[in-house]
Amino acid sequence: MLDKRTSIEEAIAQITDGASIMVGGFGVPGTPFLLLEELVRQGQKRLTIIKNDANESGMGVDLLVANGQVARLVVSHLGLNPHAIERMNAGDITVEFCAQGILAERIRAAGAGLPAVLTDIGIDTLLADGKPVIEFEGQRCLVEKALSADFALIHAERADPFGNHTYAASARNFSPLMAMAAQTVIVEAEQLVAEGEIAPDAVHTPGPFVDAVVHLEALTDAYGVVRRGNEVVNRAG
Amino acid sequence: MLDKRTSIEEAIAQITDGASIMVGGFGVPGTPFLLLEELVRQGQKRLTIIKNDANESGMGVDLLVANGQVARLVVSHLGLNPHAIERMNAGDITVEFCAQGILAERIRAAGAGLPAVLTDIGIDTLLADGKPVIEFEGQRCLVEKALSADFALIHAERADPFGNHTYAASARNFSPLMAMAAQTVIVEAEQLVAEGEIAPDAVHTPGPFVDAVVHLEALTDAYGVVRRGNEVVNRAG
Amino acid sequence: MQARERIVRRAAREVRAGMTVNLGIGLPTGIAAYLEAGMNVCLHSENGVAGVGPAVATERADRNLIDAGGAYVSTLPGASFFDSAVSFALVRGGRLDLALLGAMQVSASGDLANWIIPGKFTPGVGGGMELAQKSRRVVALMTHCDKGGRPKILQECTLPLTAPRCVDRVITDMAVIDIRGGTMLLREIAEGVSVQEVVDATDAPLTIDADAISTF
Amino acid sequence: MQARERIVRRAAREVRAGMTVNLGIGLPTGIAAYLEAGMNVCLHSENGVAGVGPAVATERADRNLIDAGGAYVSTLPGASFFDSAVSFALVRGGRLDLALLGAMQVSASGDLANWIIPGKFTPGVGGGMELAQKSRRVVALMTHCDKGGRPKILQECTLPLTAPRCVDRVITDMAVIDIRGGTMLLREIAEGVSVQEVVDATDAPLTIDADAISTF
Repeated sequence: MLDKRTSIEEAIAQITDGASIMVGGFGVPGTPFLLLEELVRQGQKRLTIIKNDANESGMGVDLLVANGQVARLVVSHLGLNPHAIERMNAGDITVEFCAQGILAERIRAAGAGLPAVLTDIGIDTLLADGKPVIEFEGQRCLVEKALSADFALIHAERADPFGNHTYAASARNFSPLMAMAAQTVIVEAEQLVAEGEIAPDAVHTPGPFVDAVVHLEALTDAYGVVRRGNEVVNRAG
Repeated sequence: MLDKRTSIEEAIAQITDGASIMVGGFGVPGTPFLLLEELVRQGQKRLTIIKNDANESGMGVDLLVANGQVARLVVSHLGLNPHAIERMNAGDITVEFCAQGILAERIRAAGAGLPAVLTDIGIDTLLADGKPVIEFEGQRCLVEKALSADFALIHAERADPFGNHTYAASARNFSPLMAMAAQTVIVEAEQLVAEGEIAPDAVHTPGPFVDAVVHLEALTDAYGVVRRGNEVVNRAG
Repeated sequence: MQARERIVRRAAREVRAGMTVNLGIGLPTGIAAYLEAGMNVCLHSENGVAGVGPAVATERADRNLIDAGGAYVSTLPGASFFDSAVSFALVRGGRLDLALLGAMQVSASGDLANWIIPGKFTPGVGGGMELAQKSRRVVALMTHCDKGGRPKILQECTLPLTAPRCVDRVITDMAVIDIRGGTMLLREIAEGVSVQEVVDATDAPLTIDADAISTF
Repeated sequence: MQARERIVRRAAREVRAGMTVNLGIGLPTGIAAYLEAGMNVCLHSENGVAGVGPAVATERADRNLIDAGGAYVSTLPGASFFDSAVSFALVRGGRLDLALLGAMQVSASGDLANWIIPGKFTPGVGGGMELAQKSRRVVALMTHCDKGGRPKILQECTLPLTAPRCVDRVITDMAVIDIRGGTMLLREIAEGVSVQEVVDATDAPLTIDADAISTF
């Protein structure tokens, strides 16, 4: 199969100003911190970031926010990140909130080539503002539009050069959906293994969805850090 | 976790006349032949069967058709089963054809609690007859209704008593979708393993979706038979 | 006993063997500690875990395994991991038997407000709407009154709703109240609390059958 | 050379290294045998396999591993299995670079008919519509004329369509024809066939640049 291994610099250099980027992860697990740090280093601007949350203040997506690279966030919540809430309230970034499972379905719909899905989740709430409502078989439904992106940044536990990969535990979350929904899918992998080492039955995201595989030589503290009040504990590696 | 082990008789006895039943499998792999044979034995009538195909003549779903138990089939094709086509043409059964991937999405939508999805697949073809068309963001779309069922009959390679299970190779096909979309989900398993033996990362369908686990003591020839012209070869076991 | 502990202890009794249950972020998370040991319960976490086990100290934690509240957790035998679409399919598809959710306000008809205080608390709803709208049974947990002593059970919620008509039962530090067809039924009162005190602290009509009220 | 072999040999040259490709049921399945050995191609089968390898004799087959046509197959290193929703997400989401599909009729504007002959052949469409509508490139394979010698490339299809305006190229036993913006462009003719014979056997206008036509 095609060898998609790429350097982290080249992978991220494909991203242009104004791009929309899906970022895997729910809190720390699954967040591709090193891809995000390279994006901070390269400095692309006016980005739209689609992620469940904006990480905690001072890490992951928040580094992009702090660096003024983010124009817009699409998230289910910012509960872990008072800094992002501050920036939102100051009008520095715009934030679109989605119900978490509907965010997942909108991303999945894009990956599945469906223009939209119908749902009654959030109908008649603030989150339905501006969304089309139709009647379907006697039930009022929101029409939730597919959410695609130019790029997806994904963290894998293991990947092969073709892009087949697996996720560890709760690090899976939005990643398999995003890996189907973006134009260009960049996967960072803790372990790079030969083709065939991931049993076909064990693959979480199949190689054909992936465009670039970046092997991480080592993890940084971010992958194992969870802040609890003033306590910072390193669980990386 | 809850122990959902059940005898095959009890599991199938839950099915009543007139029930709608999803049946996993694409051709032979994934078809729960023993659950179907028990259903033939018990003889429930006026069934709606939802499956990718109706198996080959003389096996699986076709035994139900031959036994006069099927009122309606929802399938993507009957290409393997001239007997079912004959019965359809004779008016003995009604058949609803769906594009294969849209059949998958309709089933998945039911499992995901979505009333419908929008798609342009099959628009302006015979398969769109009678389906609502709406305009969404300048694109004409079919509204494809979620397809649920009273029961799903699923074949697993391995299952634990809680219902976590895995599929083998191309036997996966529609099963994970159906196992989410039916009111009552009955899984027959080649191997019954203790809880925890299937690693949480390796589970294909999580236990909470499953209602009954039937351990198969042995497979029958059907599981390994593929007819090629006059050649019949046993690959079971 | 502290108000929170009283609520959580009582709420733990809502969980029955065989159920698949989601414990919402905040107050409900504490329920896990009060469940009967070895009870056959499958705890669901919306970040993609079924079979959540006890919390784990940071130094022994698996960095990839947290619950939706961000706490390091373990798994029980029979656990599974899945993606966010499957996780909410489980909720919206009706496979979640019970959600125990923190509340800010609950109305007489079972409306739930628990996600936003416009202008003050605007973190986004996370998975709260799906849990409130689609769990087979929703039990809301909160202190009966706010810090200023004002009732949080109201004829109509004043905060934006998470979901209308979704709450089946409210458990507070003062009472257990069922909601059926738009009516609030006082079922239990906390030890040391009188029916009249509950009535006074509630800004919605309560149906009261004094003989049927037990104490918790 | 038989017509079928001629078509399949030529069609194999459509497959390029690095592509993800679906070989439709019937005629196109035969292409696999003509692909360059060791070529980096990922063959997709809509029953949930990427990385399909050579067909396997029944006696050595894995009973759980077939392709969408029902043939026992093997997998190559780097293969993956997935469910039918993911399989068609791959197709509809634009990850399938090329589909080689059998055809009954193709129209001048690229309409494809390959699934039903009303009253005669009504097996259902399977995955054909998605493959035709959403693959990045669709190459239709068929004999140039039917058994009665009647053209199958038509101004308009007479059979019900699988998908309108989806075919990029038609490969027959007589010719290779590209379809661009509603125009049919004759690109190649089979060895021993004249341009005039192709024109006579085609019931749609062909744009012909005689100097640019090669032989296959």
